[in-house]
Amino acid sequence: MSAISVLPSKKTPIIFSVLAVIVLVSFGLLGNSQTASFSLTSAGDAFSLPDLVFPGRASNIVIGVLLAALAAYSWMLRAKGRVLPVWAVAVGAVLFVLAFLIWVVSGANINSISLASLLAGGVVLAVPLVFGSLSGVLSERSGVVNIAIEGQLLGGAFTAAIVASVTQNAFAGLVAAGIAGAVVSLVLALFSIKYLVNQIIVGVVLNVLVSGITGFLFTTVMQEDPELYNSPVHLPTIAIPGLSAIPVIGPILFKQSVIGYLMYIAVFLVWFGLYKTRWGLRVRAVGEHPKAADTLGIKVNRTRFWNVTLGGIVAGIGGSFFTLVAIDSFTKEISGGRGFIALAAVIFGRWNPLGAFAAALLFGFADNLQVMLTIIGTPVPSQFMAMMPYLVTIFAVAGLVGRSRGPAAVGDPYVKE
Amino acid sequence: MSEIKAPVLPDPKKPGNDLFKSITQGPGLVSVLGVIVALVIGGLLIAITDEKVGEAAGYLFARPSDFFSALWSAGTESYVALFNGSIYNSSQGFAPLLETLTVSTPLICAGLGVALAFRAGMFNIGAQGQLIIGATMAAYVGFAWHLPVVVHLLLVIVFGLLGGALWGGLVGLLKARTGAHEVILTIMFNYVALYLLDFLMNTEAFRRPGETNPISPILDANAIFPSLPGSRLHLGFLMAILLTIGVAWLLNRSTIGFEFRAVGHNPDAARTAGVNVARSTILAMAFAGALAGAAGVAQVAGTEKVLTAGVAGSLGFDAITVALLGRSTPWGTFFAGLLFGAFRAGAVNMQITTGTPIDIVLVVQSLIVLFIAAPPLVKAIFGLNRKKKRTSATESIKAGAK
Amino acid sequence: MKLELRGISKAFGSFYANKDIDLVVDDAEIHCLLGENGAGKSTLMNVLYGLYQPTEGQILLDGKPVEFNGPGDAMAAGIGMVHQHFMLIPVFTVAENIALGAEATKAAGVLDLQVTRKKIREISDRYGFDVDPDALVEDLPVGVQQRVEIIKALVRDAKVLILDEPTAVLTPQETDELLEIMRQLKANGTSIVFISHKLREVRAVSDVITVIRRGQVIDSVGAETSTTELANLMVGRAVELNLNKEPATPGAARFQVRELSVVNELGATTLDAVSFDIHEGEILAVAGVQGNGQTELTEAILGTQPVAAGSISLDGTELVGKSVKQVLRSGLGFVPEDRSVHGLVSQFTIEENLVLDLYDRPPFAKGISMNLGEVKKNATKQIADFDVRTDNQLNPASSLSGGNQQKVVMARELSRDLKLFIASQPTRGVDVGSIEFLHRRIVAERDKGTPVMIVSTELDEVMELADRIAVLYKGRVNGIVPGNTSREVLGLMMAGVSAEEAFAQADFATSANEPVEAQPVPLETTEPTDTQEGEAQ
Amino acid sequence: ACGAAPEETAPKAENPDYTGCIVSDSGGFDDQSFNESSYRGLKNAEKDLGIKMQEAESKSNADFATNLQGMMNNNCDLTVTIGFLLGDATKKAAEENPDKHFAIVDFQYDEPIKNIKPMIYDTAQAAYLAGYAAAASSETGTVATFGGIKIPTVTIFMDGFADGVAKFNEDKGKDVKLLGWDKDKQDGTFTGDFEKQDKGKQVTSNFIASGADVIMPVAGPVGKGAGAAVKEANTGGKDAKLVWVDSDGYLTAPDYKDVMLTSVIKTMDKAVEDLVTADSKGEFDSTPYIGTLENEGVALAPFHDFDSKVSDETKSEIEALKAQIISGELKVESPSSPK
Ligand SMILES: Nc1ncnc2c1ncn2[C@@H]1O[C@H](COP(=O)(O)OP(=O)(O)OP(=O)(O)O)[C@@H](O)[C@H]1O
Ligand SMILES: Nc1ncnc2c1ncn2[C@@H]1O[C@H](COP(=O)(O)OP(=O)(O)OP(=O)(O)O)[C@@H](O)[C@H]1O
Ligand SMILES: [Mg+2]
Ligand SMILES: [Mg+2]
Repeated sequence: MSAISVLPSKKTPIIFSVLAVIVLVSFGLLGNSQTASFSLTSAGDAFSLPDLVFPGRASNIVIGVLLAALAAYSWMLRAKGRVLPVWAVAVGAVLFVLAFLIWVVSGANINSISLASLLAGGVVLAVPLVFGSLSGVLSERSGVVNIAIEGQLLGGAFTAAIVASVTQNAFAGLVAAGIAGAVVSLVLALFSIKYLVNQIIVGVVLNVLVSGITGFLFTTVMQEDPELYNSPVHLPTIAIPGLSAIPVIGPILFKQSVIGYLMYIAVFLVWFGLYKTRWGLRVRAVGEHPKAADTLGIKVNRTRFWNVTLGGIVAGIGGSFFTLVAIDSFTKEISGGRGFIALAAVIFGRWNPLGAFAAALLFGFADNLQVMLTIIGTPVPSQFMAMMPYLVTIFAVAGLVGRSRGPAAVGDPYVKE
Repeated sequence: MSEIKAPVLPDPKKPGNDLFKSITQGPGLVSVLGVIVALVIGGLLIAITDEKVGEAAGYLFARPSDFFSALWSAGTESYVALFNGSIYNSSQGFAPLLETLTVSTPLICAGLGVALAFRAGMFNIGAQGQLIIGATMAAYVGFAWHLPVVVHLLLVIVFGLLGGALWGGLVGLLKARTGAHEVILTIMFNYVALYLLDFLMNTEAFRRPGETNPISPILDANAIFPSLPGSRLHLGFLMAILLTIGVAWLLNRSTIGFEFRAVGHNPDAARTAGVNVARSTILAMAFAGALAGAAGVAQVAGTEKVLTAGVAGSLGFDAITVALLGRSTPWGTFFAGLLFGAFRAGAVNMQITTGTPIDIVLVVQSLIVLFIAAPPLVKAIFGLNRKKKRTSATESIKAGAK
Repeated sequence: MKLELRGISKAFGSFYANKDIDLVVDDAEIHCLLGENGAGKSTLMNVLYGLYQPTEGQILLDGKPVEFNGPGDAMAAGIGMVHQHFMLIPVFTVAENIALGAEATKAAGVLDLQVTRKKIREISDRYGFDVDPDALVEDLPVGVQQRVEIIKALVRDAKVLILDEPTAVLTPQETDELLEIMRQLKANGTSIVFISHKLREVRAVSDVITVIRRGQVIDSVGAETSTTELANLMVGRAVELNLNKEPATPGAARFQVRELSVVNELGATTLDAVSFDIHEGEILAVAGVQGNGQTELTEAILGTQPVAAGSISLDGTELVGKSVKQVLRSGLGFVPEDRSVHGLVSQFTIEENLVLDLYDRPPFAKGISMNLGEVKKNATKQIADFDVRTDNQLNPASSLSGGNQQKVVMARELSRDLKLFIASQPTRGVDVGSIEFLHRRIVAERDKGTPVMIVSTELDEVMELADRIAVLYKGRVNGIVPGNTSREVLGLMMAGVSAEEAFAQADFATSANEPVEAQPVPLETTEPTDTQEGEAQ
Repeated sequence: ACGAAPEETAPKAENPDYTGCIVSDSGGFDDQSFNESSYRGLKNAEKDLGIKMQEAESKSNADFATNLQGMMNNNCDLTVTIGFLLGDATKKAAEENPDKHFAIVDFQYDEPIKNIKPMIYDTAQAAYLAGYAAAASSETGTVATFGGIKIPTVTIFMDGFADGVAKFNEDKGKDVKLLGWDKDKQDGTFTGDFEKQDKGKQVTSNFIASGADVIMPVAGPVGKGAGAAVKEANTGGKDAKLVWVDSDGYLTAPDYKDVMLTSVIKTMDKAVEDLVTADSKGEFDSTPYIGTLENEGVALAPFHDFDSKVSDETKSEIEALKAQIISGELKVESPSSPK
């Protein structure tokens, strides 16, 4: 809306210049001369690819020079009043990440890291985040702030565990998780839409409420007879023959649990639904300008209500990943704050399912990388390694993504005269 | 033509009324009714989960009176315990009230931080991180330096506020300069602060001498808020009151607050009116951070007297509820903070004396917040303000169309 | 379709915005609603459209009573409405906006925007609209947005079309086109309820004119009624429609813009070496079709738009590079073109809005401490001075009708000592009575000796106020001409014809016209120039 | 809902006048670690001795003092507090209530306090044996450990484990590698909290991918994530094993008993119950209790299902090491060991 225009900002050129200097000097000239090797193949692959081996210092000097060239190009474009094209920004980001990896791996106790498990593990860590962020997208696109993702994940995880245990049927657990997520959402929808309670309050309170209820039931019910109530049957991992043996991408795309495949399907469906269907058009309209939607006969509050509920189902299913796929049983607070990371992914991904997916993956990768680096042994204290995913997110948001404009009406209850 | 403009009762000034109109519309009565509904539901919940009630339900038909008396006593006992733990009991007198005030202090301070940012148009999920950094700096000054009385405490406060302001201001700066969304930034900064504190607690500088556990030395006596003899209530509560007054003044009577609110509602108009929006954003987040930092000060220089990795507990998140329940007004936040403090203090007693699991207390507390925040629901429950329902118009429309 | 409203009342709390209104709109009739700001016109239309539930009364369509639970019902019954504030979704494309609520779909609810695009093209062809179905609405000029709104109603087969102040944001050409479209629609059997404050167009197009004052119907009259009569009916007193201002007595050139260029973030030059002066005690009107750099010009002066090159000086002080606050402090009174986005904080009270850019100056503040008593006193005074219609100065600005919101902005900006006054669209959406009043205030400011710059797409207004007129075309000053230049010449200049050409053409085309009153003024005017002497070299 | 109503009789109790109380830290009584097992100890005492019992879970640090005050109001004879975080609060309560008895688990005061009994564990001793066993059982020549949060009660396990592995390498001239902990630098791999089990699983998967086949998680419930990872890897053809901590995982985490090589046990439940028994008989003393291999306060659990797979040679070496540690011949040192 702001009609205030500015010259191309200096941000990108400055960032690229700084990155070039860091890579050239810290990673390159002052870096370790040992090699860094990245293995691409893991056991069970159909054929094996050779490891990628980089001489530490030399490679980074080369990358540093390349980044410097990009920075120069960026300054040049700016002088002409233009900005760096997106592909160039992406190339720059990839180069920097590569330089960073070469630097740490060449300087670690063990100079090799498995790229295949780095990526596969990152996807696994991202699964609940992706579902959570889809819930956020669905809800917020229709104009309801969803702070309750954490509660939806936790509720889903708990219910999946108890139902899959009692029925000895993992799919029953999956369905129940969706229902549990929907129930949490219904409260959010009811209070915020019908009773006009501030949406953020309801969300924050719901997280506490779900934490309290699951914690209580965990102690009083599950712990009394874990055999009966907390030994969920697991969803099977389905490997698609042949495809799953492709190095690197095979395990990511073709060797997943049911929920893993559902994740890809859900991302596609939500994206397709929001941008290509009548339903999506209406949902987005309601989130952007409810009054305009109302003047066209669209039931604003009904749309919101169902969307929030649908979001709850999605997040509930995401929560079941904890207890039906990842772990063998439920414990208190098993979601561990991932709902908030998912919320950040929603915004980071600009309320677009694909963007949120990418943001969740970025976070998952950064988190897994951090773990793998502590395993190969870096000189950086573990607490700073643990900060990495968060710092990466801050850097990505502040440095590369910048302003994100949400649905215009998000957070505003719609009341008619 | 006759004058037909009907007189309208002047509305009292409702600051920030757009966001919170929904809650403000409930007058006192509705809020009270809201608490009552929540207490009844909460009581039922406590009663249902009570062991004795469960046992009595087992032979409900054999001796129903047992069931109902167990139900009643479970519910009431819990609330009596809550009251005894938060306000008054016969053995300690009003000591529990002092405990409530103690527990409220950081909630109020951090709540003010969330509220202030909210009024400036930003959702500050970062009170947790700001509190941590504030507490860290305050505690360090408190145990590592040795200064005369008064001066030391003042410096502890100043550094605590500065720490929070730094952490909040950084978010403001990044938002103003790069447009990054404050919700993402504050969530991420919370984790960064947490790990930073974890790291520091594992360094010699922060660990208690001779101790391998990550716990700091106890702060110097000069660095600690004087407390009321026989209770934990300390002067930090006075700080909370002063901060509430200060924030009220800042928001409603100062040019800075005017700018914050203008930017919060309409940054374009604020910019056109000469407000430096970037500066306001940074300043608002810095102030918000400082307030959360004050909560950190209250923790380390008041209640706990040491710094540990868990110094923030869940204060930063409770602060969000406190602020919003208080409609993001300073005094609203203050009283919401007291209410939460009472819950906290009372819940502990409830757990001990009636064996009500602490998780259930969380549940009841959440319910009360929901009901207080939902006057329309309460009105609906009590049949107040019932709108006359219009008959469905579909048929006449069909008749009318074409 | 024949539409009847019987005894409609609408109360907000205890305040009646409509009281016992009867209105009949015949089949294929253009029925105009006329009334002051805040008279209750939009409220009545919102009731008719199902957005508000009437407190009392009945709506009849072709004699049958109907009840609308929402706009969906009204639409289904054949009522379409173009709202005073557009009901468009800025981030959607035109096609998406039009499809919304009545989407054509393929299997499984997949959108088929192709169908919508085709419909848009059909309607565009029929009525001569030029609308790109795939453009984002937020990128479109308001005139085009308006057409999108009309297409929206037409696609839905509206038999009764409500147009709530459709011309407030249109250029004269666009207005003429719209009136033509209305006539076509009427010919096709559509009934139209038309709301406008511009008596000239009201008289040009209406069959019946109903005047509303303070929520009640005053009278229904025919189109032959004179503008003066209409104005008097509306306001309830005699209104002087002609400003009859004294001729300007310009002094020194106090405000100077030199070679000012602005480049937007996409690198396009939106202002190209613009130069002009404004003298003490004169009004310079900047005319032009919207989108020719007016916004950039005013924002560059204010300092919210980065300047690529050039200089702006007020009383010898350079303004380029100063902060907005400094520019305002140096004595600029600034009325932005879009009051709801840039002029007001709609959630703030009227009181607060009346000091929106004065809050940190005496007497409203001392240091950082505000004096709320002064704020209150100021509000009471300004509300009285500018006749802002409100029952409580502590109400949020959003509760005011559009015209009254404009008065609040004008009151604020004119309430202090000014060295320069700039107003964009100073009377957009304001009723005739208030226009008269606001124009007088602007002239009074001029007569105090303040240089005044008025940016308006409203030629009537430009001609009414201007001592000199600068025409902007594609970011350049296409000529500065005297204030009494004819409509035609201005129209040609706004279309890009140079001043000399325009005068020549207009002369040629209308030989019966009054003699040429003025000649173009050279762009590089630096000396104080009397308009009568500013001939071509 | 139609059983018979019970007779109205008072509950049977042998020690109805004695109240034993317990205050957890913010982990709560189901933390699968020291809170849980201390709580179990008091629960057992309640059952076996017929004492009265009061419990309070702390949700945050601010609750410690209030909970303790509550216990004082309820006339607790003995109050057990858990974890170093409660150190200051327990001390204060003890000073204010000199006639009451206290015990604190996993914490020791510089200056003994006459009515507080510290109960601490030289966990490194048992972890040392586990490290040795792990190294001996590793087929890949790589073992691993990770923690929840870097605190001494966690890292002491990792230190002992590291030394055990080193000892094996030294004695056997092997080069079994340890991932996840560098004793010299006192740093390694942590999941960041005691909640995110899936993170624990991912960490463990990464260890396995890096070649480790015996993994010791020191992270409370997060250890279950490690169990899940090991099971999953084994279905994929690996042969990884788990070393549990705190309690005998074969019994307390039966889901993973097939992959449970052994466990490093801290017998807090027994110690707490013993303490209560003594105190209820009026035999309280404040000398610190230090759980060691010698007094069986810490122990290496049986190999259970793996018994046949661990060579007799290894078993006897472990027995020998245990004897050496008990005799003081072999010192297992960790910066986190009790002083
Ligand atoms: N939602 C509302 N709540 C309270 N008062 C309202 C509301 N909407 C309109 N009003 C009041 O009702 C009166 C009529 O407003 P309305 O918008 O119908 O005026 P209008 O005739 O369309 O004026 P304008 O020409 O300025 O658009 C005004 O006094 C306005 O302040
Ligand atoms: N992206 C662009 N590329 C090329 N020229 C542009 C672009 N945007 C604007 N212009 C040109 O710059 C000039 C000013 O445009 P702009 O729409 O900002 O004017 P305006 O008078 O402020 O209109 P409005 O009030 O409707 O915004 C016009 O000549 C326009 O054609
Ligand atoms: Mg109107
Ligand atoms: Mg423009």
